[in-house]
Amino acid sequence: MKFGIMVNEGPYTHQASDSAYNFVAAALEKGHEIYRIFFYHDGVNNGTRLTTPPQDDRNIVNRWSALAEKHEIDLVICVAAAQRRGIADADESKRNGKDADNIAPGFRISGLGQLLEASIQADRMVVFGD
Amino acid sequence: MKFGIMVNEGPYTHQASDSAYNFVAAALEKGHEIYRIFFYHDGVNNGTRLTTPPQDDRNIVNRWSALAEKHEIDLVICVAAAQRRGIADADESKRNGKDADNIAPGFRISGLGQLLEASIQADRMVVFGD
Amino acid sequence: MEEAGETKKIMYVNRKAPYGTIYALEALEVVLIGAAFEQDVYMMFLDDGVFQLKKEQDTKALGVKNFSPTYRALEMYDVEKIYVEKESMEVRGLTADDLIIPVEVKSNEEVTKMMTEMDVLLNF
Amino acid sequence: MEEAGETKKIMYVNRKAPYGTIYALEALEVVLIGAAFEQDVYMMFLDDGVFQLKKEQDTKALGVKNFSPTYRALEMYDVEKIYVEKESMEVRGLTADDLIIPVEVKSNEEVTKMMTEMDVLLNF
Amino acid sequence: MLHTVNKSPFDRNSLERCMRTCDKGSAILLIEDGVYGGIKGSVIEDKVKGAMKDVKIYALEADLDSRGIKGRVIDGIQLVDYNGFVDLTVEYDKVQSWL
Amino acid sequence: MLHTVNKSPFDRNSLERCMRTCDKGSAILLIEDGVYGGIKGSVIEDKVKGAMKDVKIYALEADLDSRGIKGRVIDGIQLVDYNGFVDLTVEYDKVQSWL
Repeated sequence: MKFGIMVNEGPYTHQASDSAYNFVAAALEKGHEIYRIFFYHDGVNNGTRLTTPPQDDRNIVNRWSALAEKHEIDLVICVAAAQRRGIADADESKRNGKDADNIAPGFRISGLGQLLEASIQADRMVVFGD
Repeated sequence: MKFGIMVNEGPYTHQASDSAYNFVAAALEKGHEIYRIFFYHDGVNNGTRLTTPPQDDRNIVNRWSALAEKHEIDLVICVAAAQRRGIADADESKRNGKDADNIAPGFRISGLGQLLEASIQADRMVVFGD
Repeated sequence: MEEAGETKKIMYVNRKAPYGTIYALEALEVVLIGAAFEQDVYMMFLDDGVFQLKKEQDTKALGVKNFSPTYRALEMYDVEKIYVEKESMEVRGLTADDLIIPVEVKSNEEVTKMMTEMDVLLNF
Repeated sequence: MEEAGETKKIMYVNRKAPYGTIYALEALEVVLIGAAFEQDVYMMFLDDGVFQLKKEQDTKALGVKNFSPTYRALEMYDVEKIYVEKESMEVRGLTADDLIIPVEVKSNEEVTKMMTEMDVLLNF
Repeated sequence: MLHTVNKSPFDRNSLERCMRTCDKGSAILLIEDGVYGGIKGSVIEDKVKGAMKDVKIYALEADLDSRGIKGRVIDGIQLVDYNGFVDLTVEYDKVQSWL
Repeated sequence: MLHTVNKSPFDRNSLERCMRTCDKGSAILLIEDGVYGGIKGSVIEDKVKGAMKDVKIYALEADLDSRGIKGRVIDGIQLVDYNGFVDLTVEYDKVQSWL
């Protein structure tokens, strides 16, 4: 079955990101397809490569990046939500006159249309949030 | 009177940061002293210079930076909370092997002791959060 | 399993008050973008979500943007199926007259039934 | 107005459940660091905060760190004034026997009184 | 002491918790979504009126304005602006934020 | 349809709202802090038992474990792991997350 996932909260503060990750990992193991994971609201904060969690804790961002690479999952960060919260790739950084970017490997920034498309294309849409 | 302020949520998603700003601005106008503003939990996300809010919206990060400069306010971001969430200054970035930093002008990164010190030194501690 | 090109029934479920958090505003942004996809769209306001439609919002003193007039523009985007739960209004001391746009008022029972008829539920 | 060097009564007010959000863990980090400041420290667990002290937490399947053993270490940090509200436990079907450390159980009325006696309240 | 409540009483327990745990002579300030607790005609109105026998209740004007409910506030709740919020934190010896 | 509830019923309204708005034949899955809704001996136990006459209630094992309440779950609530969570989303035609 084809799943679309929406993640509405950032890493560590709310469990939403962990729940989404564990759900996605289980779905993949069962042979399902993840059509797209869309990061919205504070969820965009899952996609910064500048996190350095404590050694004995899980690395939420790296975990998403690794999953995306291994299973070729489309991790999409909403551009409007990202601009409000300071998540930028090289293009966005340049366009907005910033001197740095912070996007993590495996994530891409795109528009809200990607969420709608996932909702239409997927067999099941599952939302994780606060 | 001397105020200590704790801000526990990031910009835009929760109103906590706006409420804290409006409170602080009013306190300064009345001649009170702001001993320190301590950003904890997702509050650390107030201190990224990579935000680009819509033109017709307030710029929460710049607003803090401007207030700090004008009134010499100590804006402290908790280091442990910042590491989890990907807020880094040049030193932190280097120490953690990162290739970029994102801290905004007027903010500094320091330890939780700064929160305790503010609680002890201030006449009133006011907490804004979710 | 959807055929390509098929139209889905999508319900935006709004349960949060405006301004205290950004969910109401960012949900509205989804609805506006979503209009271009020509799906069968339903907006449902439940619980504190009904406060999103309260008349007379004035954000000057707060220093944030008043996005409530945008609800009036939904019609131009062909978003016309807008529902508010009766019980949610009653609990909060509101009636349909308090709302910035005309809506269809549904009982909790009707809301339940409508939800079961959707293809996708997006929660804010 | 405090004199330099004076000791303040500081209460950490914990009202949130563990793991669903990070507040419980990050509050604990404040308490541990705060111990070095040699203030008169009170930890109060109210509402869902009482779940922070539930015995038998096992986070293996969740893949996050189990920080509940740290509450047992509080004594070594001279954090010994630890209180749990009776009514909060009752509502949730808990008793003091369910908790990972010995605590003083206080009624809502006693909690109210204690709060008024503090100099600073830090809320998590 | 001054208590602040920033959550809607229809979604969260914080206003009821606050009203149960504030001593006579203290004050409650409703801010952010907490101002919905001050709305007339709601299911919580009677509890709020009951609490007002023992404590003063204030509500932040900017938060009432933005939510379109300034004209609907329960009689006896006093409106304050941010200056008034600051004054309350000075008048009372400490602040408890019911987050 | 499948309903998920991720909030403590002692803090938020989402479990009660969900139980009021789920049709016969649907299922509720308690996740994250939502699993506290499945605890025995709480003030909400009777309401949960009442809902179980019409809908199946599940709880996510990892969330019960981490909170130390797996041994305290109301009889009749079925435990599932993340695989079971995925299976439920397949079995039911759509998911409503009561955020």
